[in-house]
Amino acid sequence: MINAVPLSAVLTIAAALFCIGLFGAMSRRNAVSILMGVELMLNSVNINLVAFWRYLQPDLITGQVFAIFVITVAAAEAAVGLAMVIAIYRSRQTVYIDTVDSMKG
Amino acid sequence: MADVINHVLNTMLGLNAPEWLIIFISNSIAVTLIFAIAPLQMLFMTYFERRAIARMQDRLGPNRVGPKGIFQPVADGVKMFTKEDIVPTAADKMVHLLAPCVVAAPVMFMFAVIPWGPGMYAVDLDTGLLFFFAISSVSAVGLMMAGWASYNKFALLGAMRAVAQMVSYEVPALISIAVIVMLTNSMSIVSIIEAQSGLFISQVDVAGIPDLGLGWFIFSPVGLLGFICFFIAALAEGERTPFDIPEADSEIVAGYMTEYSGMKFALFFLAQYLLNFLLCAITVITFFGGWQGPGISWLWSMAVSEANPAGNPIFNVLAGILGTFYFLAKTYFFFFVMIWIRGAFPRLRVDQLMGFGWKFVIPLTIVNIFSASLWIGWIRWELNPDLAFLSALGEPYSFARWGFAFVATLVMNVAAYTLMTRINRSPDETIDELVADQVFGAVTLR
Amino acid sequence: MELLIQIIFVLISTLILGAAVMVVRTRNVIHSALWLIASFFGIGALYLLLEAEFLAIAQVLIYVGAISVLILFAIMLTHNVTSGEGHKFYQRWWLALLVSLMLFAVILVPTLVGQDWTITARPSEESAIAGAVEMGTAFMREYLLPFEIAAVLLLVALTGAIVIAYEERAQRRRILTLAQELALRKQQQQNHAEE
Amino acid sequence: MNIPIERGKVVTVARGQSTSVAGFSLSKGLGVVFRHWRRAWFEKQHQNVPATASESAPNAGNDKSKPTAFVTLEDMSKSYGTFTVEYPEQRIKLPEAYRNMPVLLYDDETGHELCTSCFQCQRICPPQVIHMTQAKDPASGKPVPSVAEFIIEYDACMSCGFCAEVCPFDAIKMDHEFELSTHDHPSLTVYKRDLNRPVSYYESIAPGFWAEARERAYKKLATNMKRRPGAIGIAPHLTEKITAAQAQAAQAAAAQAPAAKAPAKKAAAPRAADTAAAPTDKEAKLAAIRARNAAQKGGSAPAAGTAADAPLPTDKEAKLAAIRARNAAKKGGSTPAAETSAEESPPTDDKAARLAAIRARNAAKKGDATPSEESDQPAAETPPANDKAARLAAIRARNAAQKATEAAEQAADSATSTPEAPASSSEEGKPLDEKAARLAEIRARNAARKKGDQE
Repeated sequence: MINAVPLSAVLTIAAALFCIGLFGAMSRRNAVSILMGVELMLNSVNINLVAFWRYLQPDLITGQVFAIFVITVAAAEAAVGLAMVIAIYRSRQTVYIDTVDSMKG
Repeated sequence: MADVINHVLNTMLGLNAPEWLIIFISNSIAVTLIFAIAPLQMLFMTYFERRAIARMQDRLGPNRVGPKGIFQPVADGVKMFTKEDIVPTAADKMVHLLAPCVVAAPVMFMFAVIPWGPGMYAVDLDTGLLFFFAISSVSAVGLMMAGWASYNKFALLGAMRAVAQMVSYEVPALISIAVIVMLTNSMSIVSIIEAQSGLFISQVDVAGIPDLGLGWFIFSPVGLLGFICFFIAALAEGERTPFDIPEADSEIVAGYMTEYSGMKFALFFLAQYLLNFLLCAITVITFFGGWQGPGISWLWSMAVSEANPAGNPIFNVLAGILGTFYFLAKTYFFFFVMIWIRGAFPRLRVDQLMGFGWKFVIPLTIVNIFSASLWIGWIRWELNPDLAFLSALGEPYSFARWGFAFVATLVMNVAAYTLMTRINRSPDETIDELVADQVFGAVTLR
Repeated sequence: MELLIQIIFVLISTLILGAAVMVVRTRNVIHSALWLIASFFGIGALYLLLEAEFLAIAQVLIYVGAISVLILFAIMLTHNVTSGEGHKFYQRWWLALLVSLMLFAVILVPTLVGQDWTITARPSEESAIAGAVEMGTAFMREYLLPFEIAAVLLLVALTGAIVIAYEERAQRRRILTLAQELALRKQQQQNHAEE
Repeated sequence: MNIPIERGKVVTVARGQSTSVAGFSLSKGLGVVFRHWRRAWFEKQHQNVPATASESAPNAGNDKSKPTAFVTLEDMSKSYGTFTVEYPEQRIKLPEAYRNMPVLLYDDETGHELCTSCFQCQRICPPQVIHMTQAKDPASGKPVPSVAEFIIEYDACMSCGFCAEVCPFDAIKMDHEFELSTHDHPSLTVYKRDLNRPVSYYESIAPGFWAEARERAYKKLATNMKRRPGAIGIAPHLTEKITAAQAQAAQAAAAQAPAAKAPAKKAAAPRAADTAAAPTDKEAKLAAIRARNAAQKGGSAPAAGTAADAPLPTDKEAKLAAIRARNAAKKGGSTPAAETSAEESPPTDDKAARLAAIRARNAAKKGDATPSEESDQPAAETPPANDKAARLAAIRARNAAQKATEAAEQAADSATSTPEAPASSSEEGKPLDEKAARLAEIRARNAARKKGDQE
């Protein structure tokens, strides 16, 4: 895989994914869609980590270990985020973030 | 599989085929075999289930189509093909079409990892077991898609219940399998089976034990408790009674399958039966030694393999046949146990199901992991010199250590089981109140 | 062989990027969630291509098996059918597009392509660390502390999520057994009689 | 162990187990199911109905041809083995009270249908699917206690069994035949020819019921057979056979000329006696029966009803006719009820005319003497019209007399028409005026009674 595909190709893929995730997170009004955008960003980070491990440091397992940590953090974040979304929905009957702007209640 | 093809092409026929051609041929043969065997298994399983459950209820079961009703599944299949495929107008067409595929495809993936006999496996991933459960969780997404796309609130409710049940019972399944991975130090299914050779005493190489292929993990208390928890989780994962709430006819019409008919319904049916088969297969592989059995190791010693390339391929075939026989016999015995349980037990309510899962099975598996770690510790670790007094236990991997570990873990597991049953009684009811408690109408059965 | 790998790589990257674009663009939230699952699959395939086998399977197990189901549950619990009102995007969504494009084209690509990475040749077949065994030992040795912190993080996150999302039912409907019911009714009659 | 459970009362049943360890009762349940599974392969819960006592061998359960019945145990929880009855090959013996579709019965020996078309079943039938017409005596046109055509719409019949319960003559019974599906719908409207079943068949499927109903059915049949001229009451498919047999019997009776009196007397003997004296071979038995019928018919058959004997070629016919005429006259004089005499034996032509004339005169007299009797006429008529009613009655009486004379000429030619011929138009014409006369007479009598009540 190393001599077939240059590292920069894999990194550009990850960067593109990151930007798409960023756009998704910034442009959507629905809270769950924002969370999806964040998930995409985290995944692109993971691709970078694995690519660096594979191309630069195949001997050290650090790359994969950190990828696993990123996955756990992403899972925890998704759980808490969605719990908050549901709590907001239950109190405000809406999922659109721009309407949820007052600190009261 | 690849070495057999290599042997046949190169040594036998003498044409030196390139490496990639051999791999291509062996893999294509494996894939076609899987795609041929899986539906056949499903057909036979439906027939087997209907006959067995019929006999349990004092009736005959299908015996009209073909001799003894053998062609009944074929008739069902033809019926499924010819039935009109109705799609609700308000349904989400694309997702409605994709859902059965997303449910059925992972089941086919899981077959790739199942070894049918010694050397008879499609691919030997060194994380085979984890792959098996990872792919099985994908079908939960398919269920959700089916429930949502049918635009029918019963289907949605059924789908949510099914997914909640599958996800929440995956936890005990994975933890009880983790015990086996701890015992065999590897997640590759082939090595798990190979670790279960020998006679009744696993993980301890005591001289003089003939390799009868009976060193199954079930014979250790850790394996026993793991088996009980895993089989309960498998019942829930495969939506068998007493956990078949998602498509229980009485409650939610047909669960997520309500709006499907014809071929798509058949796909759901296929996926469900094959998942049951695979869960029985994994139970057999991890706790009952897959294709291990008396006579296999003797045949395999004379067959062609990396260890002795000069072997005679006939023995490959013979060992394969015997191995497959053992594997299928054990798997169908467990499928019979599933049917047996379906014939005997009533269905659990959703809250009972979840409570049972989280409050009974998962704590047991955690205790089981603890006792497994003790088991490994006692048997394998060299002793720290200053703990001299423990040297009485003998050398690592010795029989004395195995005995001690066996007794200790047995006591621990049994204590955990009784503790769990006692804890799970609702706290405010003593035994007598439980007696006064009406379970079935006006009569208290104690 | 290289050509084959390149073709596969191109296929997988189109799957990933295409699905990601669809996640952002589709109107229907459910469809965007399903496209997200497709892109997770693509990423899993990419890990396999990069020979990180355990990570690929973990990705499939965790992301596709658990997190996407969680997202689907969240969408269905909050998806009121009258969600049609209001546009899916901010009015000034093109500004966000501009920012992300700028980020991608101006900053990231030049740095990545310009860099001459010192690719180390693959040392030897057997030392290629891909399996779970090395990762397990790494977790227990060098990275024990982050491992424990991650565990604590997960615990905190899950209990937090439960506390937030737990709907305090005012009067939980307990399933009374017949004896309890009879006792309850007798009691009610008594205090009724006392009044 | 059956536990008496009153409503709302709590009963605890101790099963003798001390502790209730979870998992233990689960395995007990599995044990029960496994025992059922194991024994279901070998045992059956039903056995063949032993046709004869000797045959009640235990392994009779698997002989597919004979009907099968369930083995009922005292404690059903002890019953093991499959209870499936593989329907087309194995069949359960239907209980006696099983009822599917009504059928008509006819006596095997005499071929006479038990049904006297009393219309009870037609009235009671909830879905109104039974339709029948009463048979007419071809000679006198009078109704005969036998059914001409009997139709049941099997597709609408709900097998409720009301007709069988209400029938005073046990003529219609519920059958056990349930494989009645057909392709063409019209065939479900079943006519008498297909409805008829011999009594022996009904006796085979419902012996108990027939044993109770046997006596009164045959007694009534005997009286009805006497009132059926010629071969009217005989089941259609047996008619030729029976009539041919009667012809032979008549010849045999004639051959033993001196014993003419004996058969008549024997005929009067109660039916039960005939079966006892049955000669050995069937042919001889049939001949004896036919002789008895002929004699019996001869006795009761009115002069007009000699159609049955028409085919007699020899002078015997005249002698027999004479005997019959004498009996008819004797019978005609002695019968008390006005209707039966008129109906049963229209005496020689002049008598009918004379009677009709007397009646006409009374009606006329009644008509003008009592103006008040018009009150029972429909309210529309006013009192001054009473003479009109009288005149009407007179006109009718005259017509009746005239008709009676015509009837006399026709009596001769109607003798040649064969008995089976459906009621020819001439017959309908005749009974009309006779009915008018009777009507007038009835009105007259009512009026008289009413006047009596008023004083």
